Amino acid sequence: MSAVGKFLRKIFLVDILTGLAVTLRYYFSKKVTVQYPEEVLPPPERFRGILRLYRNEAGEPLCIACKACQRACGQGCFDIEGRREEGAKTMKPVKFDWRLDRCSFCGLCVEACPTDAIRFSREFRMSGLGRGGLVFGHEAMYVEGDDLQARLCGEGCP
Amino acid sequence: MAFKEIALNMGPQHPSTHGVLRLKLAIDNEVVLSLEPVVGYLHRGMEKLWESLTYTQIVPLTDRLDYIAALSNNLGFVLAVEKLAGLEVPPRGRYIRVALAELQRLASHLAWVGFQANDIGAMSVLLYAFEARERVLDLFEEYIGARLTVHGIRIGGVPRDFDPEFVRKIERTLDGLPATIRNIELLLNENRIWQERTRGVGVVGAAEAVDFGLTGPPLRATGVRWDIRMDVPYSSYEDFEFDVPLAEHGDVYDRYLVRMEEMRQSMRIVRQALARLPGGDFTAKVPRILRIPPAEVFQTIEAPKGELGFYIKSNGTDKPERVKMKSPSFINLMSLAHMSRGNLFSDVVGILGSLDIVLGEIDK
Amino acid sequence: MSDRPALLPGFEDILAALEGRFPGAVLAVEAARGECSVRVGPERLADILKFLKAEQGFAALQDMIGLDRGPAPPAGAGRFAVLYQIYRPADRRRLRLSVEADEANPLPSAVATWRSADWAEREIFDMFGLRFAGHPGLRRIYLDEEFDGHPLRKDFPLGGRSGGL
Amino acid sequence: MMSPFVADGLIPLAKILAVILYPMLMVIVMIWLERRVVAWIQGRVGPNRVGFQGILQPFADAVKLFFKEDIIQRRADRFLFNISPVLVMFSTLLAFCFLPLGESIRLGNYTLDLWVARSPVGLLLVLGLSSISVFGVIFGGWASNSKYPLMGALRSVVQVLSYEIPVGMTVLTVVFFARSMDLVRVIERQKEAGVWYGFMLPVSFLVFWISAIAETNRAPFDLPEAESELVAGYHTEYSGMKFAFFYMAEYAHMVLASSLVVILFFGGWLPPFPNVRAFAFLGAVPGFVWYLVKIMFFLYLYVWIRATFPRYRFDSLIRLVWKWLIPLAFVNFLAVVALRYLL
Repeated sequence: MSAVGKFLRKIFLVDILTGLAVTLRYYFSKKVTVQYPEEVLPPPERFRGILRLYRNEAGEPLCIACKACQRACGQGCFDIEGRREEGAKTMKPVKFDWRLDRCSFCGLCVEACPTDAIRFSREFRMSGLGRGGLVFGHEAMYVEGDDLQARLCGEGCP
Repeated sequence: MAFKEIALNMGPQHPSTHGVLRLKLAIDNEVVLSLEPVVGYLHRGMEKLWESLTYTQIVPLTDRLDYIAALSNNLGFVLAVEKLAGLEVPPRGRYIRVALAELQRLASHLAWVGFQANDIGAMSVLLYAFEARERVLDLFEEYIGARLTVHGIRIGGVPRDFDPEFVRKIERTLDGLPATIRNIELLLNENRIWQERTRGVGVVGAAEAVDFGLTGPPLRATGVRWDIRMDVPYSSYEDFEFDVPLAEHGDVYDRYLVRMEEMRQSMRIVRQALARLPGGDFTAKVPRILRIPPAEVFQTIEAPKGELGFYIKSNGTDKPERVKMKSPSFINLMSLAHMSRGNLFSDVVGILGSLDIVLGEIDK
Repeated sequence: MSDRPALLPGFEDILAALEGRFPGAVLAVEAARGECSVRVGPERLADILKFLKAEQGFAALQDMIGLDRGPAPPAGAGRFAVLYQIYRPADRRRLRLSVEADEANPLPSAVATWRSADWAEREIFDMFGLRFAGHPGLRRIYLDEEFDGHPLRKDFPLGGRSGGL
Repeated sequence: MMSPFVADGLIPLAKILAVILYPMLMVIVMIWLERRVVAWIQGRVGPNRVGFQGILQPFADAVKLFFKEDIIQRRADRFLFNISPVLVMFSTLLAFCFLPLGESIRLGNYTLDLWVARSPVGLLLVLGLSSISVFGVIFGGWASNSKYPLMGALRSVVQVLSYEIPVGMTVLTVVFFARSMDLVRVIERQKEAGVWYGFMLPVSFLVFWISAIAETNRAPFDLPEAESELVAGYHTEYSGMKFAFFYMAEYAHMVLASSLVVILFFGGWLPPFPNVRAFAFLGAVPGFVWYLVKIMFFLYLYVWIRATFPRYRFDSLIRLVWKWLIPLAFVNFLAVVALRYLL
């Protein structure tokens, strides 16, 4: 653009006014933020939240204590021991510890599990009041939703 | 009267060092005499850790290098492992990877323009850029379940397929982005204050840039036409048409122009990748225990920050004997001292921002 | 001369030029997966690097990599090695130069040839303890000055040492 | 009818209280306004939890700051460190005494005029007082005995002093037209002239407004407290109520500058379109309301500009004033003088 054009634009503050026009448009536009505790954006279906153990339709635990997840995990989050009762086809986990504080939610354990026993839940409220609360025992792996949050926080939460 | 310049410490806790970096500055009434970056505050010993993990277990750790562009780190490492093991990724997997990598570049540049504008004072641009970036991260969250530490590219291909509905969702998101980028450009490009703060600041010549080993947008801003996607195409980049934005002065303003144009090119590539998505499966068969015979390889990709490279030496077991990551930010940061000598103290903030460094990648 | 496996186009002339200028410098050549790695002795390393940059057009040093083959290296190879990844923009050729190294006699620094070698060499010193003669300011880059030991050595415990810094 | 005790005792006392409460009230409104407007411009909602739509947020901030630990640097110069917030606050509040907030109201035989003091050199006093606050900034930065506040203070000195020259010059053109330095007189002259000076002297208004922004250290000239460079500028080392003083003083200074612009260029309490018969009914609304409406517009403009523009660099800021604003103000002054005598 010619030098005169540039000078005129400079004198009549064209760049200043276009800038103000943009911010004015945003001033009247719809706001993008939500009021978090009241409105919660539901995480998508494949969301990688807290790991949970699941049961089949009949209600028995799917986990056969094969330690595939323990081997797959690079951070050493799992500590599993299984025992085979006599007459049972598969082993059952006697001890199943999962350390939430070491987990980086990479998903290698979920992919390694042959029976889809361990899967990501869509729970993202993971804060707790002490490190103890962040290590999950076997039955704690089945706790879901709000009571999971209550367990994590101990008595401190609303 | 004895002349004594102010020795100033900028960082490691400082609002505009983008992570834990300390700059030892010698200033003579706001003019920078000398500057020495001090790094290592975020050193986690990744390379040592990698030597005790299997190849599959290393991939999620690469998310944490350049945590603004996790997918690019995944892609870089995974391509090196596949080249080492001679694995062939099916075309559909390669196209999905290109789409993911370019979306990640878009998100990384959006984060960059937000930080850069905020460092120079335009605080609203930060919010506009991050709102646009959130839309791209929502795509990653829908695709694989995580926004930042995505772990969305695996050895042999990609973890999940692009179903048609998701492809339409990506296209809808891409339709909305140009408007936001246009707004940012309206606020900054012609603005006299922005030009005053960025034109002729932190200048570096083409020859110096090559000698300093600069790569990525800071190098292309000096007019040097290097882009690994064009020069040494990987993951079928040769199938896509896109042009490499260049500038000529090599100052902060030109790096801004180059990155803004790169965003548009990335969107163009993603659309082409989605339009011509080949059929077939999206990942190769990879043995559960991946053992790689002794060999070494050096593979680089065009990450948002510059040329990201991985050198891997295997010893026949399932764990690498040595992995070395070539970090673009590490090398770009080296030239900060040269670029900021003679500029003013408040320019150092602008120049540091224009290099788009990430400390996770520098300190490893 | 050592065996010359089938090479990719573009490397023969470089090797021939190198051989011509520094007879006997090239100890071994290894080409695989589209890459070429040349082993050279440390004696005339500085001139070789200058020659490659000035006359052979290797304008950029992409990366320098330190290697530790462990306290008991396999036969025929020393413990430490330093690799130079260099890049020639003219025909987009990448070459890897590997040099045997050890703590006793430091390698000539490449900072005079490529300025990007500055921090790369500091990192190798920090992680492996290999010194570089002629480096403007060779000191640790990540760890603190008083930290003793070099973490990336094979005999350095993964979990680190208790106590100390 | 009005006993002297009330006329000379209670009412002045009430006015003094009003002069202290008025800026405080405006500061609270400003804190809320700034956080909400900047939030809305950036596509977010802003504080809306404490009280209705976040009205009580400023009080929450004040209470928080009140209970925050008040840290003084070990080797800080204690006296200067403590005196500077007071200096900044005091000089700004004092300047509010001379601002006429509305026309005089007749109560029986007693005229209640909405200003504390009226002096023939009211304008000079206000300008003088508002530049005393620079000392607070300098002592604050110097006494904190740390590098960032020192640099913030040095920048602030040069910036405020060089921007007082264009302010002085443009104010001269107004005084030249109004033939008096008494603020009330200036408004009355504008009423008689029927046209506000902002429209008769557009260049003066523009230069005055830009310099006013620079003088109150507000974006895009907020270099002394540039977060991204100097962490928080001259009040980095302050905390608790001392920081609150600096924070409130900045807003009070903004209200003062807006009031000056409104009084000098947009006819204080005069209703808009004074000489248009059709809009005569606007006169029914009391002057004070018009004064507030105009001030709120300029305060909104402050926040709008802060949310939009990047920050000037120090040398470009100084170049702007010495190469552009001062010559422009000077030429404008000559033009006004020439025009005044030739017509």
